[in-house]
Amino acid sequence: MVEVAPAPLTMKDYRSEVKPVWCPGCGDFAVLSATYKAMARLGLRREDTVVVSGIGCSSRLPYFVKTYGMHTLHGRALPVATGLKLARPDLSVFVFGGDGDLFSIGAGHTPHGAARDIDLTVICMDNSTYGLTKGQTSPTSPLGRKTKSTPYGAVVQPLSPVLLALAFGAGWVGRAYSAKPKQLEDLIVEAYNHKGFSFLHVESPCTEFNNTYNYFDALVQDLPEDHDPTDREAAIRLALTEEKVNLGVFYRDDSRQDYRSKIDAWTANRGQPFDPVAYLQQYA
Amino acid sequence: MVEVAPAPLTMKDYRSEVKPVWCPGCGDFAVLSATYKAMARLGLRREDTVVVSGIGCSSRLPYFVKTYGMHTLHGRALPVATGLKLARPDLSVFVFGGDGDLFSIGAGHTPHGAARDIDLTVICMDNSTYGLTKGQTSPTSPLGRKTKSTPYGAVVQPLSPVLLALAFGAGWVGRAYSAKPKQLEDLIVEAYNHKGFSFLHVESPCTEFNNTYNYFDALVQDLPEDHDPTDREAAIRLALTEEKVNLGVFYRDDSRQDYRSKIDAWTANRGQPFDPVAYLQQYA
Amino acid sequence: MPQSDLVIRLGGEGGEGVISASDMFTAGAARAGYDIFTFRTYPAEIKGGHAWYQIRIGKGKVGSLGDAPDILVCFNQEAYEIHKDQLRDGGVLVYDPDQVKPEANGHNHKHYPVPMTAIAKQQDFMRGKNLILLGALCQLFGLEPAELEGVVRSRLARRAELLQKNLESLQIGYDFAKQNLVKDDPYYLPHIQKREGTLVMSGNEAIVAGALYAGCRFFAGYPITPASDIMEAMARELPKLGGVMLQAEDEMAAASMVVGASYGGVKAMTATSGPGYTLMAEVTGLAGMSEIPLVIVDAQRSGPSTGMPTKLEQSDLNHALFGGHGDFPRVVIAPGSVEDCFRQIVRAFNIAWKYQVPVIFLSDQSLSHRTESLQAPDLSTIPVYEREAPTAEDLAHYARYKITPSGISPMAIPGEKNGMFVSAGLEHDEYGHPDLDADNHVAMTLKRFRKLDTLRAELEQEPLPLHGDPNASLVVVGWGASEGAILEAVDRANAKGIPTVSLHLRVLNPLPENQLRPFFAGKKILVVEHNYSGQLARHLRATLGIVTVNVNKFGGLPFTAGEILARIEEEARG
Amino acid sequence: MPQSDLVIRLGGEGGEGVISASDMFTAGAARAGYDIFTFRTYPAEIKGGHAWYQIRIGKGKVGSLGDAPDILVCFNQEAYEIHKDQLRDGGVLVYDPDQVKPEANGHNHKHYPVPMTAIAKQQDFMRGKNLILLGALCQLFGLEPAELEGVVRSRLARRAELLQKNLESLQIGYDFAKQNLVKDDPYYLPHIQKREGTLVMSGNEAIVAGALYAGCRFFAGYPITPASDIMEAMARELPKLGGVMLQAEDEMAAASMVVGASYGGVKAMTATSGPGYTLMAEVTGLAGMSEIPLVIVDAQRSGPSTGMPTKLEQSDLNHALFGGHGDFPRVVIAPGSVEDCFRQIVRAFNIAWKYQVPVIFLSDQSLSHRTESLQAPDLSTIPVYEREAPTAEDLAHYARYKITPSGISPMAIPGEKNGMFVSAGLEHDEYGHPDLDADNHVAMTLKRFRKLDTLRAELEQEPLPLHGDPNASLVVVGWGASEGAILEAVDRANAKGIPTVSLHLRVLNPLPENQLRPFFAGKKILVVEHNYSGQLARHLRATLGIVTVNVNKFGGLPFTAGEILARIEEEARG
Ligand SMILES: Cc1ncc(C[n+]2csc(CCOP(=O)(O)OP(=O)(O)O)c2C)c(N)n1
Ligand SMILES: Cc1ncc(C[n+]2csc(CCOP(=O)(O)OP(=O)(O)O)c2C)c(N)n1
Ligand code: SF4
Ligand code: SF4
Ligand SMILES: [Mg+2]
Ligand SMILES: [Mg+2]
Repeated sequence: MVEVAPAPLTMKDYRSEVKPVWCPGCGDFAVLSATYKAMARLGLRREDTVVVSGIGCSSRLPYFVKTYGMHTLHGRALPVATGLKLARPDLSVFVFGGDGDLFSIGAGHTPHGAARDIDLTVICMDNSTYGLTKGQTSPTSPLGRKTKSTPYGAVVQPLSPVLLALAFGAGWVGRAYSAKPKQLEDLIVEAYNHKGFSFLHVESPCTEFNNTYNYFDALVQDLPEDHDPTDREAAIRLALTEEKVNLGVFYRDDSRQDYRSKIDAWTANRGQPFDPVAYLQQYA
Repeated sequence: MVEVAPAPLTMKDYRSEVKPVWCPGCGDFAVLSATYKAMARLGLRREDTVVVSGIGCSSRLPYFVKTYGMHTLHGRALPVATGLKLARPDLSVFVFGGDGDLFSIGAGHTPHGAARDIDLTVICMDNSTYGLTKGQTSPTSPLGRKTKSTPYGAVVQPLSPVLLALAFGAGWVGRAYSAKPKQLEDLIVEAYNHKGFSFLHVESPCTEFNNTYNYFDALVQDLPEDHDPTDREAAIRLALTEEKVNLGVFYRDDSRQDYRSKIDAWTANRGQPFDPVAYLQQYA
Repeated sequence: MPQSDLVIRLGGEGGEGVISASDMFTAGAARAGYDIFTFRTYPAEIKGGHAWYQIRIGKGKVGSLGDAPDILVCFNQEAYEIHKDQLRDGGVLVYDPDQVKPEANGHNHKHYPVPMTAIAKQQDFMRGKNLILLGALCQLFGLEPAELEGVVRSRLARRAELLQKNLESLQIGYDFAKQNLVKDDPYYLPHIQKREGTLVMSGNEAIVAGALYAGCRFFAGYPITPASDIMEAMARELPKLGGVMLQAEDEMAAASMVVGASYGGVKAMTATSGPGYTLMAEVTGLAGMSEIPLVIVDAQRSGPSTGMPTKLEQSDLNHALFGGHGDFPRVVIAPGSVEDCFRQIVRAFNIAWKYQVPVIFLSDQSLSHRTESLQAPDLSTIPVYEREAPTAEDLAHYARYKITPSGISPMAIPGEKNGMFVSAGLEHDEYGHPDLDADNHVAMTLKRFRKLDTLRAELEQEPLPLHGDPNASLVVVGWGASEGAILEAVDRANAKGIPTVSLHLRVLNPLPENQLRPFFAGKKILVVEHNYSGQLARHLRATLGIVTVNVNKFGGLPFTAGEILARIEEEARG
Repeated sequence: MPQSDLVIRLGGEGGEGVISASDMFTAGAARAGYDIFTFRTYPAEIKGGHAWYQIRIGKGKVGSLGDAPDILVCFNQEAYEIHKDQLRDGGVLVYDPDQVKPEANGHNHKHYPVPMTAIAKQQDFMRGKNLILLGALCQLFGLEPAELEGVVRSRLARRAELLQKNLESLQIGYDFAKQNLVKDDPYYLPHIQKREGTLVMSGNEAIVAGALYAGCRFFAGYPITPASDIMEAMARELPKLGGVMLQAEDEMAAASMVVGASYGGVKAMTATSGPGYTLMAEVTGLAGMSEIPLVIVDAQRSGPSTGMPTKLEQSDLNHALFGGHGDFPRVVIAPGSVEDCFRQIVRAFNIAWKYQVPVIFLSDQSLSHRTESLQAPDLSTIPVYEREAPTAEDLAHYARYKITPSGISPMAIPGEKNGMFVSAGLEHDEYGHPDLDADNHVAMTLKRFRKLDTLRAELEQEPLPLHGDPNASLVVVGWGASEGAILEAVDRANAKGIPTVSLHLRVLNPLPENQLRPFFAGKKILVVEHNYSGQLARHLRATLGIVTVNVNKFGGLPFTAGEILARIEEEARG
């Protein structure tokens, strides 16, 4: 019998039968669509791909993708994905989360996810608000912003996801914008291709509670041509001082060993079968 | 009747009747003693001072100080102290925690504590291990270190508390070393005097499970003379690139408004009494 | 028989005006002096999806959402399909004929088409659609349009042009109905007289009002449906009172902050729903162990896990009673109505501060957002307690965790010169010093639990909250939001000659066992709950050794009085 | 009567050799072929503070730590003060005369001074102090010094010089006792024959062995007393087997990682103690809702809050049964002994994987670290289950959450081409798609709980774990670590003519109700627990409607058989 190579998958093949529930114009549509395209470009096998998310508008994304998926708990997508990827290194694992999910309730996991350097592609869909709970401030909301939870204006300085990811030691850090879908798609591809923990920050406006398209349209720019993405110090300096919103690859360290490579190097004889009788004999 | 001014308190007055339970030589003794001295120098009124901690060897500290104190939960000292200081701005509130307490289980609170900029003095007693649970790796343990939980060597890159505090936006960041008690004391005084969130990282060796005195003795140095502690970028660069262990004030922003100043500015008429009848009338 | 109340249900696409039209109609009816009771349910979707709203408008207290609706208002075909079978026999259907094609029906439904979309288009003011509908409803069912006008005016006070257009649309709808629809049904609002002192509030609003009254001056929270608007109201109100509201990074932080504030002597609370409340269990244990007052509102929603965030369920009682490792005392309180939200949250603060224990306040999704009309509470009947502060004698050699007969130890707060102590989550002696001795742990455990005994003795003094025939041998036990439906069912059962009494518990732990044991003796005990497993029933069985008949509903919608009545009748027969 | 066993207690300053001397003596006795059972308790302090260790050495199974010690070994005066009143009448005191000044006593205690410090000083080898003591103990009570020599040799195999000095000290101690102490007491180890196949293990070690046998290849944890060494052993063992152990940043992360691994089809677990387990409640709910196998070991310690980290308590059952919001199915298992740790953890994995539910394994501080001798389990009697994988037919139109009569839906894992689905913590339909419809929630809730019914039916097939006189009308119900003490008390009661039977439950939820109801009928039911509130008793009362007599001990120390016997006698009289 002759094996016929299957036709390559197209973006449509990654679309699930569940219709997205987002509001018209929501930035998350662009992230979803870029994800379909990136997956097709990467030629990911759908059954070997898992999309993990927490809870939030953005975290509804797995339902709309025709791969395996997990819609977990608010803030816990990263540790769930960590366990999955460590147990099943053969899988491609994506993590999608909101700014609240990854930097508020999940803020304790993000530094460790980055420091561990497990081969995950993490995409933070940042709308600087809590979309699903209808518009409170989030860790990335600007000073002074009036919301339902800050009727007199926000008094807490925003956290910068890109700066934090860099400080935590992530090996690949980039930023995209929902209104620049092609670049977004390219960056998802690049983030995925990085071996180890990659963190893509996406400015993804919430049309319902924090419509920032105009704001970002005026502020985004590509990273300076002369930025050397292998220079962590430069990347951090950029993230620290930016007045404009830079898009592109802030940092990339292709030389590092990810977690898996390190643990595989420990013991040559990994993967012996368990011999219970011999094991118990140590207690004899 | 003539009011006689009370004699100023001395370091002994801050010592409680509970005897420290740490192992001989533990770095935490130095932190405790520097705290007594700093409190005496600052002339803190004991009844207006609260020392809050989480759980760990280091977090036993409040029991040994003759002020108010709270020994809370592993990782939650910072939010507890936040609530206390916001409710009682008249109090002096200190937070003591281990590297595990503040950067592992409490890692989600530290960025928000810093970003909020509430007037707390946070002291991280870092021994790069979990002392109380007898020597597992902690978030600051170096790569390759063999511990009970990493018998083949640690594969996770350590987090840098100083770098992180800076990235989170803390307004005062410094580092001390238990074996340099005078500088430690001075830095506690300075951290306290900063209005807003101040973060002092103390290298405080665990003689029982991770005796690093020799290691640090060889590596510590004062921050370069020409370091400008008001330059956040420079502070971050230093924290990022240090091969030696720099001691002193990394960063200090005296110009900022802390959380309290900001919220006090919101409404001129804060502090009206509650009129329940009038309040309910809005629903009539 | 003249109607003493009307039940109107409105259904359509979420975000398309169903909720706001319903809100306005409710407000208009309340202004006119009617008693009202509402229920709303949202879709799972962020935007869109099916939403519906039920309003019961009556004369004299209406405590539940009624049985089958008398009037069904459909914004679209989906709403019609979903609700048509629930409309009562002989009921009225109001609909937009461009959106809804009703079938011929076998239920004698009366059909009134109101082409709201078409008329709005004709007026070139699409946003007037809802007002057209409301105008028509006023005409059809006898609500003075002036009342709705008042509502529109107060909502759009600052937008003159929009206001004018809205008022015109209202009038057009009214006129349309007058000229084109032939009223041929018995449904009219009853005649009433305007009353003074009536408030219209939601459960969440009543919780905020009560907490502020009880002295709450610090709030930390994290957004979650259906509790978020408690936090949002606190954000607005507390600063005016010199207090602070802080949105925390998560629920563990929120509860921890409350513990910090409370240790500082400031009354404080947090509010959340199931997923957040689960995360607060460790902090609750700390409060129990270190005897720091803690008030947590859990506005329950349908679980487990993320579950059904916008749906009603009462399935967090188990966690409230038993969540968290180790044995520690805690108090659980559940309000029965919007007014009760006010009273019980004050009680929650009183108990938390008097007994220095965590108090869990179990509200639920239907109470959170339903509105009820109520008489302004007589505040002179609602006392506010403070902590027991140490006396000079206590302070001479202050022991924070002094072992006392009541279990309560006087609580010093920072600033008190001779009261210094370290609050401890570790086991400790009377002075708060670490102490892991067996006898000490036993003594301290007994001391902590003795507080519940002292409280129980206090609660035994209160009469049991009974309704109906106190001598009946059939008792309906309930908790939380279903009170109105249960009371109505009990009244109807008694009217039908089935002697029935209800017991609607507020304090679910500790229970007034000395009263309950004799009360329950010899009775058939129905326990009505919105959950699968019968959590209160289990608690009662374990505590009192009784046998219960469990009446459970757990699809996410509230009991109607009729459903409960049916079970009463069944049990009375059986 | 010749002693069939000896109970030795050693007490002194933590970190000063009490624990290590005791460990070596235990190991020597086990090598000699004795059955052993140990209990240890640590101080609260990080270093120092009082620690003690009890060893029971016998011929034939010893399942508890015995009543009063026959022999008390005191390293310092504090130890003497704390323990002297517990030494049995006529018992033996061994002590360092430079540290301890015993009083004249009225209990006929025999005193043997062993100047271990002085002799060690004389030898100029202070580290030999313990060995001197051990040598003396061998001589006094008849343990072959060759056995201890073997222990020393294996521990110091790689440090020749130290080994030599240690062996010398052992001999010196032996000789000292022989020459200077006049044996004048009846306490001798019984004569025995060496047996084959005996293992000496702690509970934590047995859990690790069992988990690996069950197929566990992923572990994530966070350090906490007394569970940390499970994690540490996994860190050593899993990499060899191609598995992974990860120290997480906290317990929420650890449990989440296990859920992730488990979704990936790899058997996985975590282990913690009360404070950490409390933090895992939300993840447990997720596992319940999204039907992902989850095994959590909770090595209970004394609570609440930080409580007494080094002390025994069984007070997390409530949280295991009821922690977390919402109604979801979960299974709770508690092992009764070290050997049972092995068997029951395998069962925990089997149930988690067969039923796709969270399984909580409630061990406790005493089981974690006590050592017992046991026969190597016959592995052919311990099956290992796997998940039910979808068939080709299932995969033709795969429904992950298919509603089935058993409640179990075949579980696909990534890599399976036609099995793609999204696991959901949100309520969902059979395909895993979000669905907040009332009927769907009802159907899904019933489906999820049906799994417990199916499991219950399976468990009903197992005979009840009874011991003693099956016709007795007095039953002692217990769970967890107290099994040995209960069995011994039951044997002694029956020997005394009080017909008694024990029921030591392993699976605490669901309960085999059909067997338990008739079994309990007409019996007096004592429920023996290490907690204040009687958590198992409450569970039994609520589930079965029985009346219980609660026997509780909660100071942090284990029941002795004598204490339980006393309560049996009291109840038999009463
Ligand atoms: C433990 C817990 N707390 C709170 C919530 C309620 N909640 C759901 S999503 C969300 C935040 C949403 O913000 P973000 O993560 O930024 O996602 P977005 O909706 O903006 O995409 C919150 C607070 C929850 N589901 N679980
Ligand atoms: C929720 C919870 N998890 C785990 C523990 C156990 N525990 C106590 S202290 C500690 C870590 C100690 O490390 P660190 O914070 O660095 O303090 P140190 O003892 O090193 O000073 C742990 C894991 C606990 N008490 N509570
Ligand atoms: S609320 Fe905001 S984030 Fe959520 S779907 Fe709507 S636009 Fe998007
Ligand atoms: S274990 Fe380490 S950190 Fe803890 S008291 Fe001892 S030396 Fe200090
Ligand atoms: Mg967001
Ligand atoms: Mg540490």
